Amino acid sequence: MLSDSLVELWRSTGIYGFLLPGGWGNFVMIAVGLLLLYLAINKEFEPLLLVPIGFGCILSNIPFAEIAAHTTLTGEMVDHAFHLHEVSGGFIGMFYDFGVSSGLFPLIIFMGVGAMTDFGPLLANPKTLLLGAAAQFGIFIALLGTVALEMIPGFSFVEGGMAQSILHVAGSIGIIGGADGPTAIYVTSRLAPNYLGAIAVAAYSYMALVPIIQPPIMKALTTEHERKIKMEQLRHVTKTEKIIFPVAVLFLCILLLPSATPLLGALMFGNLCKQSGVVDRLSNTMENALMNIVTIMLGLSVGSKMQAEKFLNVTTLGILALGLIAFAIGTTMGVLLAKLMNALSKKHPINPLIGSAGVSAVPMAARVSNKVGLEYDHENFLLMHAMGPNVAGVIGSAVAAGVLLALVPVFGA
Amino acid sequence: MLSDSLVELWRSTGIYGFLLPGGWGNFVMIAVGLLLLYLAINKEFEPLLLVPIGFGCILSNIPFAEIAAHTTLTGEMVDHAFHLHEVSGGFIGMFYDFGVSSGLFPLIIFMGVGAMTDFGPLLANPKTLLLGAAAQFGIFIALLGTVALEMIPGFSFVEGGMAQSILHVAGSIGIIGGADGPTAIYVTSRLAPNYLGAIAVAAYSYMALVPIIQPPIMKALTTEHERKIKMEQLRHVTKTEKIIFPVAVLFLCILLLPSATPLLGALMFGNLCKQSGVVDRLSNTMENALMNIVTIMLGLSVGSKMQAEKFLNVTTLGILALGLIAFAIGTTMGVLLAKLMNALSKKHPINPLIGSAGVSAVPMAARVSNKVGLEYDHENFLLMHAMGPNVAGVIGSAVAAGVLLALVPVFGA
Amino acid sequence: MLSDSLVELWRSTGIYGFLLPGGWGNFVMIAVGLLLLYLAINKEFEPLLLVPIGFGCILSNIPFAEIAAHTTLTGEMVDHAFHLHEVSGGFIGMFYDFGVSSGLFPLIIFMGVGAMTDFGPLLANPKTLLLGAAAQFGIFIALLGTVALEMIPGFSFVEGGMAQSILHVAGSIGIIGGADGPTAIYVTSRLAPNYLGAIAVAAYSYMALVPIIQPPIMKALTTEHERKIKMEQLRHVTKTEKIIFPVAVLFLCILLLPSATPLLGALMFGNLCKQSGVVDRLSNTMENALMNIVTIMLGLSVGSKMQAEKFLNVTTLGILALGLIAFAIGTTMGVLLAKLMNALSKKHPINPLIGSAGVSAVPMAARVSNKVGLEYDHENFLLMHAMGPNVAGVIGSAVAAGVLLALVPVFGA
Amino acid sequence: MGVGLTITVVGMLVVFSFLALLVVFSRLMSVIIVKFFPEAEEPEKPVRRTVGSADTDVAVAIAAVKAFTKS
Amino acid sequence: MGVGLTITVVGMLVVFSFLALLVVFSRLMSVIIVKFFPEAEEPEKPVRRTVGSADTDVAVAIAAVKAFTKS
Amino acid sequence: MGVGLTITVVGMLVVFSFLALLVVFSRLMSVIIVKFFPEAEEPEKPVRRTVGSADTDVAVAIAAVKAFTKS
Ligand code: NA
Ligand code: NA
Ligand code: NA
Repeated sequence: MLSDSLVELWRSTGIYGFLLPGGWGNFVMIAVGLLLLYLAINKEFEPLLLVPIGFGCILSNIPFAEIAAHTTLTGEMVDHAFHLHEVSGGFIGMFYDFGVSSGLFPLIIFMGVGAMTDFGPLLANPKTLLLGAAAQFGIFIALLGTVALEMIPGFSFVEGGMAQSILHVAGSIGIIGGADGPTAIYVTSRLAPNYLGAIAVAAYSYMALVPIIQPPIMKALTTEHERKIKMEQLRHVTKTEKIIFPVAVLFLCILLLPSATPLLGALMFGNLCKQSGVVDRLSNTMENALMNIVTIMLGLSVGSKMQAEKFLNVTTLGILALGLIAFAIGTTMGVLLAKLMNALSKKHPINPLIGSAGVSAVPMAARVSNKVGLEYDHENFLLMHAMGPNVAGVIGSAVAAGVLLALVPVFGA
Repeated sequence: MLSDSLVELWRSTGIYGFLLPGGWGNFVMIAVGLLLLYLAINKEFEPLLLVPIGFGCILSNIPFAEIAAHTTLTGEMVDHAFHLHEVSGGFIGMFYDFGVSSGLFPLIIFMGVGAMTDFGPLLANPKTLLLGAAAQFGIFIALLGTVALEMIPGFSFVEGGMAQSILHVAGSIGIIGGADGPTAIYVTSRLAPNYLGAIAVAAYSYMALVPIIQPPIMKALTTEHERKIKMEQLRHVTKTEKIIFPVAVLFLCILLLPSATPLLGALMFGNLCKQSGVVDRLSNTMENALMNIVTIMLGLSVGSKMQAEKFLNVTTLGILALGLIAFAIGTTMGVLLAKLMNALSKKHPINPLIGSAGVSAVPMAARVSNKVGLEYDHENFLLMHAMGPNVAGVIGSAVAAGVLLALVPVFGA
Repeated sequence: MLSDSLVELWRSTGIYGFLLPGGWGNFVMIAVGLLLLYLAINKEFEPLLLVPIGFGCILSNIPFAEIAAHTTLTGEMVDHAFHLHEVSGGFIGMFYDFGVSSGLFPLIIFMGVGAMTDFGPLLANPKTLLLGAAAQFGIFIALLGTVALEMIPGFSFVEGGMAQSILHVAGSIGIIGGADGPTAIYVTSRLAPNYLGAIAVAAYSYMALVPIIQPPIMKALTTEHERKIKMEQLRHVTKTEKIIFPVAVLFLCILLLPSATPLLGALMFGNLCKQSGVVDRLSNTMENALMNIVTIMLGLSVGSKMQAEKFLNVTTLGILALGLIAFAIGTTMGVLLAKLMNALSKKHPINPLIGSAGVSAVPMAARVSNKVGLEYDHENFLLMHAMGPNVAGVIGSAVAAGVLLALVPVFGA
Repeated sequence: MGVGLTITVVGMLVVFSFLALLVVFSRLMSVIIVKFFPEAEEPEKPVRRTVGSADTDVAVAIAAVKAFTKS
Repeated sequence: MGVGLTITVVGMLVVFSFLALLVVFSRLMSVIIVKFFPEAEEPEKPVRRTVGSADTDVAVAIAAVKAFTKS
Repeated sequence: MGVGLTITVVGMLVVFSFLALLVVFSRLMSVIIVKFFPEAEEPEKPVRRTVGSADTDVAVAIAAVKAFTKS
């Protein structure tokens, strides 16, 4: 009896679990989770996301604990009514089911982002919107890269039911180049949920690495003279403009691209609440309590998708490579378009260093523009100028996401 | 291929959607949503509710975006267990399903309202409770009016499966006269959910319009002498009374009207938490973070019920008219009862201007009483006196709601 | 018609309901709920939990109101998709279904507890961990006691489908001795949900009574000399140690006892967020807004399990008796082990009064150690020394819970 | 229409009875409490506050005040 | 690969058109607003604040400041 | 009863082993950290704060303090 009990207990230990076939994978993933925690805590790489993601990865790879198990509803089906008796499942699995697979969490985060965003610098210099457009090239280049990789024999993103079509994966990988976490999670959870872990980790990692990835590209593409361009001081933007702008963006989106309206709608709802000034209770809650709660649950959920069998795979390397390419190309195109705009029009010159901020990665990319600028002229503060393309990048990647959500399900059917 | 793609994209634009049969209705509703935003932001009409409702209305009427789509649970049914794989639906549709159709959100708001309410002025002068009762007449007159309107040939609230019976609609429209948002939403979501959009909008609009609707009625029914009546200073109310009162109200409600206990129970739970002083952590959260989160989601959900086919209808005009009548009659009866009480008992005179505060619409109606009073005697501050009938009106309309929820399903079966 | 209506209304009153067969039970339970409110508000017995539990008990025993009714999902099942039309049920019943039966709420509370806990005193003097182990004896003695009680003819915890096996009840009753609310609720909701009301009430009541239960035992087992033992000042603990400790505990748990990882994982996630210092936004939210929201809903849910037919039963007396025994034995073993440790090693003496803090009941039990210590030497502050075994007790009872969750379902099958 | 009238009559009857009973009860309760459980003349307990940062903010601010004003 | 290219072309087209339209619109809006609805030279309204304890905190602190500094 | 005893014995065994292992581990960890990663004598980093209004409150209050006390 006692020995039965001990045997039973032994068979429920993690050590026993790791020694089962495939158990080593869980062990490795737990180490990866630890690595994320290390980077988040010691290196301060996007800690708000990587701490929950890393911890979620560890918890979800514990043998027998089933913390990432899907929800089960137990009850009686009578006619058209399901009388619920019990809800069960792993706690992170439930967060995932109701918050991520449903698309709720990234949208709620977007409300909070909206409530924190000031479109003032963009409105003071609207042409910087185009820099936010250029930087989205990275998304589509990575999409093409994914399709190309899939042609390599023996390497496949879709085999084994991992995705509905290569386009579904390609769109999701591409969106890493959007450099916007909630957008990446929203699109991937819709198109290729099996890749959610790898893609979210890649997106947040590269966003954390923006200060390392971007400066060499920015310097390579610009002359010292260009880097020293001083931009005109931004004009004062009235409150009315700031109130009308979010509504206007939403309207353009309604008319042209309804598939992007959940993302842009949530963003602009948060922004309107902030700018209107009449519902500060609500906008404060959106950017604080509500956003923090959702960030915790979203991070853990994303971590729970870092399952050994899906993550410990050569495709993950592919995702990391393509994501890096997407970031690099986005940065490049942003800088190049700024140079082109200067070439076309001499008045109101643009410092091309702010072009790189168009990838989004708010506010990191704008800070990088500022920092590189200061290296060459320690009185040239580019931060506010770079905030324009920076927030334009958020709109740009939401638009790109809308296109992907509209076309991929049709062509990848 | 490229042209296919562009055609595909064109067919997913909002412009294309608005041009489809019935699409104009969505366009009009988006304009209505904009109007609500304008009133909320520029005119400060109940912005905490009308900003989310207006934005929810816009988002829910976007063609193809399906933001208000109901939740779908995908999975496997095995014996009595439903193994969930995925949750899908529009994000506002999910808020509606889990928060409004379930009745949760209005009840949580009521907790917060309870945590913000001080029944002190009511306890100092309990007979003002009767003013809160008189003002509920509006509810039942509007109910009768709805039943009468239904008899007009060609005009119907129930046709096309819009409601279970005319009584269900009548009760829901009547409750607009309760001048209490969460009560109106709770009752309507139970009795006639198809009318939730119109009724909630009417209720909040008239609550915002209280400073315009009430003063003429108050002045017409009172003499200048009456308006100048000075009331005795309110006595100090002890903490013990404030702690026992919410429990006592709940008990009376348990004994006499269990159907009102979800509403009054939630209200008194919040109030007891506040008054007891031992769980301030909880009562602060109820009136701040929790209430704000739920207000955002509730407002968006109510907006999502402003669907073209249900709102752009002559019945909406009927609802607006009946709601206005309900408000006017509630105001009238409150003032008249105050006059009657003065006639019956000479000591402790009541200024009839506080009678109008019995409709609830906390704290707007009490402020209106105060303001009108000051017009005639700039030293006669009625605010605290009017808070008595004002909070009594909340109890009164919850009781009326209880009666409706108990009788309508029986007689309207 | 009018009389029909009045009869209908009379049949829906609480008075009528209490007079129906079995209705007196609801009435008694409402009185019990009131008693809990009285203790919470007037005597300040764990008010953060007992106010919501007491109120939940009252609301859930109101005749006809069905506030604790389970959730019902109404909709259409098409292939593998359930298209939801409506969610209904009592509002507290829904909190229970989605938050307690799912295990979510106690785990979220544990995150908050983790974010509030400082393991510093434990790290400064690790051998106090053993005191936290000794105090868990109470759990297993109460488990044995439950099995023994079941043998009394005519007395049964499992009859009438109340539990799957006596072991399921025994484990749940035993866990009262863990003196940790969320752990007790988590284990009971998994093993014997029908006893959730009685067990949670017993657990929180005894935690509130710690200042009355423990001192006599502590004094009986120690000499005056022992009570005056001065402990060495605690060394400074570095931030690095505090960051690594939660991860280390989790790892030990992963290797040895995965069934305890949901509880310890949530606890250590909260603690790591706090100690890392890089995600203060998140840890603040965990210990404030999120924890408060969940505390409200959890308390109401637990109260809803105080149903007359399940609570007004001689088994409840058994639970209360066994719970008290568990507390007393836990206290005893903690003190005795401290004495034993002193006997085995003369250097670094331990004041045995801190042994009692090993039962957890954070921070009440540590305060009791401090208070009793001061009675005998008014300069001997034991509070920080007692915090070591106190938080060790939380880990200890989570480990004990893990063992129960691993073995009971196997042996009680 | 008949049913509507019935509900109206019953409804207002219940609303008035309920609130009238509440008037009676509140009066009774106040009389009893003021007579038998008078409020001790205790110096109003400082309102308890939520655990959290707001408290410390004020503390910080007041500390700052003191620091600045001492000199 | 063909489909991928198509999506790329269409996608960048849409992104650019969308943001270019937004440039035009923003300019237009700003011109109209600045011309027809100029911001009144009002003394910047004090930012509204969440109802809650934070307000009173500041009030308390400022009251303290005044009290301390008056003397 | 037998099963109950078994669970009791196994349970206490596991609880004690687990916490005893934790004692050993904690000691080891502390020794290593204190020896190899001693805490730099850095001036304690100011505690990070939640983004939000509370910060600005204090700022406002302190600004007020300065304003009042300068004169
Ligand atoms: Na972007
Ligand atoms: Na009312
Ligand atoms: Na314990």
